[in-house]
Amino acid sequence: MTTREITLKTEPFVLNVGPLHPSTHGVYRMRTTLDGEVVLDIEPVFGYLHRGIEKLMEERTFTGIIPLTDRLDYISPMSNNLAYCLAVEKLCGIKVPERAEYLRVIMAELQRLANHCIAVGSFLNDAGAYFTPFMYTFREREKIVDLFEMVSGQRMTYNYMRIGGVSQDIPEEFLPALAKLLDQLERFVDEYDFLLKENEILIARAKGVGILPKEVAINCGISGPVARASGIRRDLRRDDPYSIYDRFEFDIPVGENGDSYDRYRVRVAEMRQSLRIIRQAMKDIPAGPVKAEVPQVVRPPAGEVYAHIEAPKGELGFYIVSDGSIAPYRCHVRPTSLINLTALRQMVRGWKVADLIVIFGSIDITMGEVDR
Amino acid sequence: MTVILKAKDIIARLSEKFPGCLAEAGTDSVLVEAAAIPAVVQYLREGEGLEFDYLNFITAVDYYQYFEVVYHLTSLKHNHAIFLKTRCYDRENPSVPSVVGIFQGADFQEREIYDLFGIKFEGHPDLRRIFLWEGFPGHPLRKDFNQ
Amino acid sequence: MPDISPLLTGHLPAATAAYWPGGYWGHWAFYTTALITFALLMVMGAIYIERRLLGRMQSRLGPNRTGPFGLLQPVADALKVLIKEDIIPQPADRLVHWLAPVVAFVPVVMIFAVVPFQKGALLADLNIGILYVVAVSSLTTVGIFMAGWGSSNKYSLLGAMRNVAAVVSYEIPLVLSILGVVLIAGSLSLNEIVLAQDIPFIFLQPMGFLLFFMAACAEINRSPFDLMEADSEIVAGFHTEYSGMKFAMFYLVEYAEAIAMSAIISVLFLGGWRGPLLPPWLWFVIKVFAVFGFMVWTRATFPRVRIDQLMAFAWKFLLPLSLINLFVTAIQVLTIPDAPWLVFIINTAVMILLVIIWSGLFKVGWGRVEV
Amino acid sequence: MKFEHFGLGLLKGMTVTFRHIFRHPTVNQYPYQRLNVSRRIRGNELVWDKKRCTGCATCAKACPQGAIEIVTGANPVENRYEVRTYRVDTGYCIQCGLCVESCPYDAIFMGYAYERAKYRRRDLVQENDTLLESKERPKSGYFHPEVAAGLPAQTLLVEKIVERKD
Repeated sequence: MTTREITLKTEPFVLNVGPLHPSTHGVYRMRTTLDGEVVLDIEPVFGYLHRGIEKLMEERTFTGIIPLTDRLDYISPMSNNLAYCLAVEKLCGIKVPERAEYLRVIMAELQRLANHCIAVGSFLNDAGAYFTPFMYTFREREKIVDLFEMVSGQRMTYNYMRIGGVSQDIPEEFLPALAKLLDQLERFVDEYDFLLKENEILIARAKGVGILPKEVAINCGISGPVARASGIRRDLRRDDPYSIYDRFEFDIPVGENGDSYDRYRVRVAEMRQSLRIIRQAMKDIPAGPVKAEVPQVVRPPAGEVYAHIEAPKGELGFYIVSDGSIAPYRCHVRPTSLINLTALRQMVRGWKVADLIVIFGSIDITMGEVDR
Repeated sequence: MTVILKAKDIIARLSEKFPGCLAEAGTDSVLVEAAAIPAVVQYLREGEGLEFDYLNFITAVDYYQYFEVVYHLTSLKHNHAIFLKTRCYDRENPSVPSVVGIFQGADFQEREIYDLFGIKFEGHPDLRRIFLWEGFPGHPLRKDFNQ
Repeated sequence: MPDISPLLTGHLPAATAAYWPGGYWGHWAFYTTALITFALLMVMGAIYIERRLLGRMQSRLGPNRTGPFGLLQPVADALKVLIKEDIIPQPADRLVHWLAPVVAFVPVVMIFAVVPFQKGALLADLNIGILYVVAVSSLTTVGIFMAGWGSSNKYSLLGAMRNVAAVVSYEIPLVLSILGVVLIAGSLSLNEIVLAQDIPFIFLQPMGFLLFFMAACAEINRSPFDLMEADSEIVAGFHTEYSGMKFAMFYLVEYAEAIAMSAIISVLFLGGWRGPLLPPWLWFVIKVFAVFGFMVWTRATFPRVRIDQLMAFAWKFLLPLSLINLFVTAIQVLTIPDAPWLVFIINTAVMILLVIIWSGLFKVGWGRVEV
Repeated sequence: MKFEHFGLGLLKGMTVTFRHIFRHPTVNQYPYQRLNVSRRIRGNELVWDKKRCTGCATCAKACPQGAIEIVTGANPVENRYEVRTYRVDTGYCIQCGLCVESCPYDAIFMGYAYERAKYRRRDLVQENDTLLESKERPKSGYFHPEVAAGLPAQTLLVEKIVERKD
């Protein structure tokens, strides 16, 4: 009996993942070319949330820009505020009071916790855990957001930092609540690890999936937890200390393989380090003013400046060109999320559709920052 | 602490290799002739003691007379950084050589600059508008852009 | 009008239709009506339990506004979908798109025909009952594939393809793990199987239970094998393009399948309607909901597997283990048919040993394809 | 992929979800249960103090959205300089609070109320007397600690959720 080879004619097809898709974290769109379930190629399409923030910045006063920065990476507005204020302070040469520096560090680290809560929660949700990790992490984020509401009066767009400090001092019930929060968060991180760290299905889905080699990560300008998961030991809090980060003790968690699981683990480890930093900052927060004497309308000298911070998603920088007027001549945001997406195409090729979602989720982007 | 290298030192180091291409644009930024950008970036990336292997960002500024494209490079190994600048004076059809071949991270950022400033990056493999749709009139971040 | 008082007291006459008022047709009419009512009520209960339990596991409340404790939530949901607009996509294959929910729904109700609710209380005491269940339950796939194809949506098609692949593979371990039970009980009739369970078969067939539960989860697309409607990947899978009543049908199918499988599991492994003190039908309902609650629990905890892992799990993990289980059971039935506790000890030990060994051996690779 | 932990990782996760059944749910059933918002909340509407306002328009300059419009003029009858119109387009307002911070005379406050949705867009443009403090629109303590002291304390989730000690 002879065997007859039967070959079916197949052809790749194009699937639009997004802009309205449950797990594209906003309005990201990928034109995905599929061969059955295998991703052959993706072509990212941006711009659905483009609001022209950089153009708007050119028309506002230096203080009036701060609410705009809230709307860049709307998951972590405190970090955006901090980066922008640092840039303007560097330009004007303003010295920030001690207490304000400590408050800024506390806020930035709380923001990192809140951001990583969302990042790991939605990553696991993308992996298919039916909303449970998502709900747990959102519950914890809610506690943090409560504190932000207490100090700044808003739950999303905090607009808390000002050029030369922070807008107002913390209310007296803030520090006790923070201490309670840190205790609860520590227990939560442990429990969360217990929930899914050793879960076989999660390991199968994420370990070894979407490996980002170190060289590619450097070449693509990847930063933040994604870069650290690939083994790049770069953290601006350590390498280019801004504010008062050189006073605190903390470790930089680094992954080994650079896969999705490592990115998830690095984020959880960073949450623990953030808790450590907040504890140290809480212990020796001094009394005093929270804002330097800065005029209502800031008028920096002509010149240009670049200040960057380690935002939860990576290196967030503001490049400001001033011509000596009350508004910047040009203000460029280094978009962490956009640059982190550069390597996505290399990471997902050859994986399945399900992996595409997991890898994309593990990068943790915000469309507000990608499109601006 | 990331050290921003002084423009003087860089120029002194690179001037014999790239004669006439470099100038000081400020204490810590080097002005490079547009045509020499890929070669300079390549050299900065691989040169002994320089090793600027990380491209922080690329952006552009419109100064009416010319467009200035700014590159910020960092060396992860030596933890030092540098600002490179290049200018193109042609307003109608400005163009700068692309560095995508050297730094893949420049991909989306060059597309963004092309979209919002209209600066063409020669040699970019996929130079299309990124945020705005094809056919959008004008380039919004130019100073003379009028809706 | 049949006399329903025996139903309430729990003393139903035997299933032989001849004794019934109205003879064969009276029996048929009563049980058909009762079954469909029962299935729908159970589905409503299942939806309520799933939403409430899932809510509590996720640190929220779940629906609690409609009626006492939100008990009327399924009714409200049903009313809502009934009055919703029915949208058919323009390029869809209209006939297939319309037929799909019906084709998917009918087999699920048919499963209930052979499920014994208490002694003798079943529509058809088929002597090949379990074979019938397996045969009928996989027919739903046809409806789902029709839905995926007829919608002319790529997401739907992906979901439908995944479903067909999953069901075809998981039929085999499903049937093989049933065979152990059949060997012990000595009959294919579900009624006989229940009557044979002086000790619930979960003790005699622990591995059979485990394998059957996992295979059943995959068969009915419950988490972690809910690939065909993986909401984070392919939006809603095969029912992306369905709305209104047709969507409600698919929703119904999903839960009716889950209830049917829970019923089969409780019949095969948990002793069906048998239990002390409480009336038999109540025992049956409790067991069904307990099994269903376990499914909800897994859904609340686990991430979803990938399609190649799903296949590998069926062929490399479930299939060999179910074969070994069948083999071990066959030997036990031959050699020690009258020593249930010895069988229990041996089988539990075998299960633990095999799961540990196979966990080490089992590999699915990383799933990347060079392109 | 291997089952490195023999399925124990799965079981561990299941214990966590099971434990959550017995915990206090995090849900707040909004219209029936209300939490106290922050004393500094930047609520929906601005509250304007007519007596204190001098019409200097510092707030209008500070507003990044340009949502505040002030018309001033001389009042020859009473022989003083007065604010004729103080108009806020709440539809443009982003509740950033910069106007409150900039006001040198403490004449403008953020609103403490938050359920102030309108059906008509024209209702969003508020001026003069509609902007004054009333029972429905109290002042918020944003940038005004003396106002904050009189408001109820914020309900915090950290204190509301009493987790059982493990």
